[in-house]
Amino acid sequence: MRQLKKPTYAQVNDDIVRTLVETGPRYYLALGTALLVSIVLFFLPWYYQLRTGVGLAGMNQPNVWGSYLANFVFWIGLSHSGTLLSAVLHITQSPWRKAIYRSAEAMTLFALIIASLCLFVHLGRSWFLHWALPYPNQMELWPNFRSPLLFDVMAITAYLTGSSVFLYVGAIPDFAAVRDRVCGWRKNLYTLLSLGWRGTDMEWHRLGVAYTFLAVLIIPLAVSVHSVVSWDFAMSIVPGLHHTVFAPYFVVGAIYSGTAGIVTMMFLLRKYFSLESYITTTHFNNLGKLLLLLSLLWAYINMLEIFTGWYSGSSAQIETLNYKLFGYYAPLFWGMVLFCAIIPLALIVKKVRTSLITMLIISVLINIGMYIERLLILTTSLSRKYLPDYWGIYTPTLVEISIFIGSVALFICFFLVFVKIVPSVSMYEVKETLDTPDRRR
Amino acid sequence: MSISVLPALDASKKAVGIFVVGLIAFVIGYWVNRNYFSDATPVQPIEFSHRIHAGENQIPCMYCHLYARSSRVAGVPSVHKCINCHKVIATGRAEINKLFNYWNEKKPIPWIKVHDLPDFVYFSHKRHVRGGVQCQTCHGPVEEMNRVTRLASLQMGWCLECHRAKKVENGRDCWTCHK
Amino acid sequence: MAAELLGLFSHADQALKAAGGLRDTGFQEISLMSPTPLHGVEQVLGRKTSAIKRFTFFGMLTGLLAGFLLAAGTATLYLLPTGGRPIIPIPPYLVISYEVGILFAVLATLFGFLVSARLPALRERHYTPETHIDRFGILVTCSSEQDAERARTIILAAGAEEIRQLEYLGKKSHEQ
Amino acid sequence: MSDSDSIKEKWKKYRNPGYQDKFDYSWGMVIDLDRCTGCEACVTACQAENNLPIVGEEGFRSGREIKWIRIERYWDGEYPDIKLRFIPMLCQHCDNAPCEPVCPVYATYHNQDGLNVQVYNRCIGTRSCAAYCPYDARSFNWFSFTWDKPLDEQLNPDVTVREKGVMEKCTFCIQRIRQAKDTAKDQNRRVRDGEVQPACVQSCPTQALVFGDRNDPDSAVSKLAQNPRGYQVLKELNTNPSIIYLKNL
Amino acid sequence: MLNLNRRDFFKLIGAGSIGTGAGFLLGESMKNPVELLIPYLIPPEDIVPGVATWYNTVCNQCGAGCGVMVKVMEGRAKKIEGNPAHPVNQGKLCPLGQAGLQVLYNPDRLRNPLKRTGERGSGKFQEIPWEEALTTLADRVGGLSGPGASDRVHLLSGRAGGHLDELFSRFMDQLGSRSYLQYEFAHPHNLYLANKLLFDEERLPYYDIKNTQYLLSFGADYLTSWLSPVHHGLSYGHMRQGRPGRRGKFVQVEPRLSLTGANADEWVPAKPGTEGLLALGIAHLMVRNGHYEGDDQDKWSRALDEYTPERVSRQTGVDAQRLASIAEEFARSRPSLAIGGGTAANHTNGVSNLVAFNSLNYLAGNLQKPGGILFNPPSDSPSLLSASPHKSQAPYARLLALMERLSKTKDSLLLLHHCNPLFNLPDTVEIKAAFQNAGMIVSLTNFMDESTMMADLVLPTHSYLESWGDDVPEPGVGFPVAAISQPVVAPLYDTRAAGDILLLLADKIGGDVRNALPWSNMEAYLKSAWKRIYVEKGAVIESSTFESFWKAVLQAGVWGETGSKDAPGVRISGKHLLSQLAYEAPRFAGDQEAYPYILHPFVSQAFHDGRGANLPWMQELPDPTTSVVYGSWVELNPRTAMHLGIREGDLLWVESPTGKIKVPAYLYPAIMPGVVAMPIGQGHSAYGQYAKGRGANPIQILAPLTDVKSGALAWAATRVRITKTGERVEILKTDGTPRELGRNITGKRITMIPIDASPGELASNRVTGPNKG
Repeated sequence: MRQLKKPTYAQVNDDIVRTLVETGPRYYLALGTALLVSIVLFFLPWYYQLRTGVGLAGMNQPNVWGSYLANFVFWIGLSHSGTLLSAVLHITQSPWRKAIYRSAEAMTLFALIIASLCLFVHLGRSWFLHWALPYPNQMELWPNFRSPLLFDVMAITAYLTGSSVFLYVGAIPDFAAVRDRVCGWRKNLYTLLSLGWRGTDMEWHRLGVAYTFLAVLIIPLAVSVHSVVSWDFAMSIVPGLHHTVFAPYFVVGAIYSGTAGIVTMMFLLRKYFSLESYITTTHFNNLGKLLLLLSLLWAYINMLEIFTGWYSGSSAQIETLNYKLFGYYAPLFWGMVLFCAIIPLALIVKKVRTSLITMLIISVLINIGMYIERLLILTTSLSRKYLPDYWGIYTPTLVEISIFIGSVALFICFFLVFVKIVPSVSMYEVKETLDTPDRRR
Repeated sequence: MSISVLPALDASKKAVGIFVVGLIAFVIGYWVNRNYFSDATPVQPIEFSHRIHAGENQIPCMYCHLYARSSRVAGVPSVHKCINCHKVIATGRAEINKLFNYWNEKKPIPWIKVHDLPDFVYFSHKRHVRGGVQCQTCHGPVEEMNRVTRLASLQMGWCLECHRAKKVENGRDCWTCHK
Repeated sequence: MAAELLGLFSHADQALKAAGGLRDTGFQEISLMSPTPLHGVEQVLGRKTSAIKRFTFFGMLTGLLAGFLLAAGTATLYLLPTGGRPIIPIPPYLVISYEVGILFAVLATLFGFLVSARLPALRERHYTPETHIDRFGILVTCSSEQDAERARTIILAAGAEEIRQLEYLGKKSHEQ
Repeated sequence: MSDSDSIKEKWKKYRNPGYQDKFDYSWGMVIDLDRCTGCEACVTACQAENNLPIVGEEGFRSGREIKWIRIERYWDGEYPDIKLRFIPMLCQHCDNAPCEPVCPVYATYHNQDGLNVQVYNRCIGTRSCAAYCPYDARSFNWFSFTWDKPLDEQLNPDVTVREKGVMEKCTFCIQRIRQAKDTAKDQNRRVRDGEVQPACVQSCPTQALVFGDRNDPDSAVSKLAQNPRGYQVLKELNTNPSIIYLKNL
Repeated sequence: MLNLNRRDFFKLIGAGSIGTGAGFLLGESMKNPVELLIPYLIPPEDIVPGVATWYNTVCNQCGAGCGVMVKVMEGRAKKIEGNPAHPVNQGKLCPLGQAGLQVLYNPDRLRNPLKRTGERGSGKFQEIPWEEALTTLADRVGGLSGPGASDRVHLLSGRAGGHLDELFSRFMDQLGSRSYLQYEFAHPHNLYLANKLLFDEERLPYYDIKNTQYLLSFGADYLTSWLSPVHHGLSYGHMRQGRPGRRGKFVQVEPRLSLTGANADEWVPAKPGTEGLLALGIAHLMVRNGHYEGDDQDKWSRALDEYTPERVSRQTGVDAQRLASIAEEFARSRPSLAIGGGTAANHTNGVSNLVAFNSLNYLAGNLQKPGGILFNPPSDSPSLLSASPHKSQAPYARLLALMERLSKTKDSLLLLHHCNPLFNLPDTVEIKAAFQNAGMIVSLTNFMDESTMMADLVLPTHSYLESWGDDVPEPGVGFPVAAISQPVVAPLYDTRAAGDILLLLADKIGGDVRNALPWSNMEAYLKSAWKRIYVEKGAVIESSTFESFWKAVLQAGVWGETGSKDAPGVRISGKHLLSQLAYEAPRFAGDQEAYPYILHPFVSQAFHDGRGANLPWMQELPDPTTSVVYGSWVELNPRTAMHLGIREGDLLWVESPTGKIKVPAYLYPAIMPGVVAMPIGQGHSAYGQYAKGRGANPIQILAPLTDVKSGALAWAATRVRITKTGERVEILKTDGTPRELGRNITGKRITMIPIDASPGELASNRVTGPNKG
């Protein structure tokens, strides 16, 4: 990789505004296909399911939760690392986050939106979902705040607002920079978005303080969101789900799958928006180290969960363990262990961490493994509960697979629109890493 | 040059204006439908006037609606009961002829329901009549109505309010009113 | 008559030197516009700390209280006992109040930031696009003609590439 | 909960677990496994009484049968000394039911009759109650089922026909309980023991199922509950079910 | 704001109109659909809308004759419950009884008379009015009546109890034909004959399971299909837990564990057909150990000495030690009861087996004792007695004779009433020939079943909930009982009750037939019959006039002479026993090598003998022992299956000497290795959408062997061969893993404190009821 000449300030502005304004035919092609795929594979099957009933999915009596809930947990997982990564690294002042944190935060926001969409698809009668929101109504009925699902509702609204505020506040200076370079409807849009930001020292100082406070608030919020999502399962007395280790297990899983998601996105962003000079191999190197750390942590907690199950010795726990390790879903389980625990060990080698293609492959495999993990948590536990005569097998149907693929396409749609509306790399942060114009260090 | 948010707002002022007009129109349209096209007073196949029967002639409610004290449904009088009186009283009127047409063709009169609760609601006239609730509380002053109209909303909140006011035992338990 | 001077520099430390000079000679309304947040500008211009942390703190407090009240209050409006547990169980409602607490804190921080940074700017204020690309600008208001002359000399001494004389826009144009 | 109580009293009342300490009636059932022959008369009686849909061959293939009470069979031993044990499994109306706190919209809660009540038109179909129930006593309407033409004449008007997306379970034939309380109220007396019987209890040929009010000590259910053969299924989960099984000797 | 240009103005107008329109539509969409309130024309006096009325009638789904009450709201039957006043079922009911409403409201019910248009068996029919149907039938029947009519006019009915049976026989007598037969697959011919041979009482005694202490049942599946399942259910419940401190023991001897066997304390798998030998072995041990003190002790020991335990255990496969313990316990615990039925009574040696079982009862002294066998005292009103249909029930041999006469004589006429011989009889060549070239076949039925497909004229009948009739329960309840079935709802379609059809026919034929059957409809006929009973039993009945008596019986749904319960019992002597005592080995169709397995068909709980297959609730009722729904299966011992390389769901050819069917395999853990079991009931080729083309019918491949003595079909005497077809199909089951895996679900492992334990200890283990847990 030849070392690129460090861009000057002016070049930074030009590059990023160019990614914003010029939209080549390839972009429209990508956006068109993504939109088409998401409509055909997500909204049409969903509408069909709304008319005929959730029975289209493969769920049956004992395992009443299927891949829709796995989608929900997977997308919530993907949404975590964006904010966590940018918030944690902002507090630790690490320089290499500056180029990637904006798109990571955007990934958080859109993954959250897709997650709540998947929740709507999961519900049996989603047209009454508004009953789960605390609004005064003539029936004098309120949602049941004792339920972990209501923790979900509150946590996700808090996290949605939190991460969108965090993204917006960080992007105000960039909106101002773009405001001066564009015209027409974009000018009005960016003037409104930048709230008349002038870049005076007083504004910078206030921004710095506010941004740090938000970062400090977002981190516990993100951890609480995913432990609340794990409490949907851990609060039950189903033998496979009723473990106290579920909250940290889900949070680690979330960060792990989110970081892998970031690596994938970095690669695509770098390749198709020619941001080679901003997203450099050091980013991939550091992310690789982070992935290695998380994969070891995840493997440890997984082993921990199995160990506590085995140690309890109760017939229900042992049966769920056997079923998970050697039962109907065993190949999926061992595939997951291979993808999420064994392959990432290759990240120890620096050459692997810095070669982009292998990082992409490893991150995609990790995300596949994590999706399987979410699916297994549901199926291996729900299909074998306390009464052996009522055990059953769950296999996803075509409708569920198409809805998952549709949700990925929808995510790509959101992201493509984001890249054209909000500058995907934060200009003022990148400028900080460069030396001031023609000052020779 | 100088910078402020206002010029950008001006551009969108026109769009916001149009939206507000649309909103106001929406509210007006809804209000017009509710008040002038409401289904609270449907036109019945025979212009039966409660005011004449229950108001002036003081016929008690239970005379026609027999089962109000003994069953869930209050029951609507059979055609035979109408014929009993109208064989003799006021036989010439147009409406009474319509009644006799139905009777001669042996077809029941297809009355249109004014107070109709959804199917999942368990409402027992017996419990309310024996509980001392007057017919007028829910059906309104029927003895003054030429054409029966629905005054009460018959919504859940309205029922709950009365149950709380009257301190009905288990009044707020879901299965008291749901099936 | 009052006037505003805008000095553009190509380097951050030149702008800082100019700002220090102006500050020492008694100018009050100085603001330094830069494409990136500059460290050390507070000591030079002596800003007081922001009020944002009070917003966040009170936001968190009200949020915690509102969350608990929301959960406990609605449970008592329509008494539906579930699972043999009390109508107002503490553990679930703590989680709700925690979530609502953070939600209110985030919103309060945003509101605090907008208030303390005087955004959204409704009044016209001087601005040049270059300070968002690679130039550093010093904007100073001078009440009289000789003040303007004195400021001009200090800015030029610090090595400004360009100076513009702008007409005066509003009374308290660039307060803290 | 008259609003005359002071705030302090209210707070104390709201904070006591098992909020309704005194149930009007605490309906419970005793199932004598020594009498139960597994003939499934209760299953058909329940299906006839509560408008359970005909799920069709496809429904069974995808494991979506809707049964409020089912007979579970457990083999014991190998040929030739083998034994087949039957156990009727239905909603146990647990006193601390795991399915009630998890419903986000109060579609299921514990009413003053000690019953775990499922309100069909409040349910939004998250199905978490079915996931949480250790007895798998809940069935979900995956589709809106239809009845071929004259078969719908048989539908019981006292029980709603559920649409798709709604969870349903055994309600101890609450429409019969309401009917009995209605007549009892007319004669202003309490419901006598044995006056209200769910469809399964009324139809069980060997009288293995006994239903009654556990609050009144001399009801058949309370007496049978003292039987030393009595046990509760999955008692170690502390759901405190109101159905007591008598062991098959 | 006011600087509007033309475009903005139009935009405003557009927004305004769209807004009002949307508001209007929202209001419109929130309106409830218009519903009509239809009053009665003339209010019927007994119907209060919203309040249910209960009518008593008799269940006709099987032969037991339980009394039911039907909840009717606004003229629609809503629920069937047992009639608490009826002594047979005392308010209880079996699943088939509960599903009675689906017979009434079945979508596939025939609605008006049909005439065949295509050639016979094609199933093409054309609707004709009642008038035309009755006149054609009346002319045909009229022409055939007179001398020698018994070869030309035949009436084959399913079980028709009470005075309907009397009406049938009167009608046929008028036509001069004696060929009136009833055929029911599960009718216990052998049991009647055994009782006649031993106690010269050709009726079923009352098996008092309720008060017995030790019940030894040879193959009698008395909780699902044998005689009166609901009554036996009640007795079984009482035997187990009805008497504080005493719990009856129950041992079941059968090659395949049935639902009844599953509830036994001991399951004794004996080789099929050798149950009689087992009973004689037990008798031998009882007599040898001196448990029989009767005076002819030596005669008995001589008669029984050849049945030594070694020989018996070798031939039956039951080890001698177990044989001894059963004999010991059967003799010692008083009162004990031995019953036989199911496959044990339907081998070629069925009657001799039953004789052996009754010899056990005799030796243990159970005759005419509570807890043993009680013969009901005969009712002194002859018309009640005449109502028992057994005398017209035809064993298989007489049926074959009818089939031959049917196909031999030219333009013969077969009247079918609720009977489906093509399904319930093995399809041997005689039956097919009979149905092919019979002159005319007329079917009085509710549904288009296999035999009705071959009919030339189909007359749709009322279901049993819409028609009049009465019924005397066959095994009775210790005293004579009769119940009246009355219509509970107005008839749904333009159908007629079977009795009415015959009376209308009689009227149309005219002449002496008309004045022999002068009644206008079944109700009038029934009233006249019951008037005779009222006159005979005048002394006992309180109600003054016949009308009030009739109304009282309709109200109660049942009437019985309770007084005669303690009348002197019938004198039963065992004198014939010794002469009849003999064991002959069972014969099986098909030799051992070519057909290695013995087919063990069993009458299933939900379909009885196939009549319940068109009821959706019954198709959806999981089979009690295998939990299979919507299909049939063949049960194999897991070890033999593994040995043959068969897994669950493999489609197999089950081939007997006379035919073969394709059925999926089911590994049943509780069946003898040499035996293969199949449920009866599925495998219809035409019986409505729920039953058509589902599963296979084992009766088809049964060899037409008959019992040596009684001539009844020996449906347990067929050997079969199993071959794999290579295809696989998924058996629909509702069970996951039917093993408890140590989770104490059925309470096996709770520590049971004996009743007389010290109160303190008892308290700790007692499970307190109220919610304090």
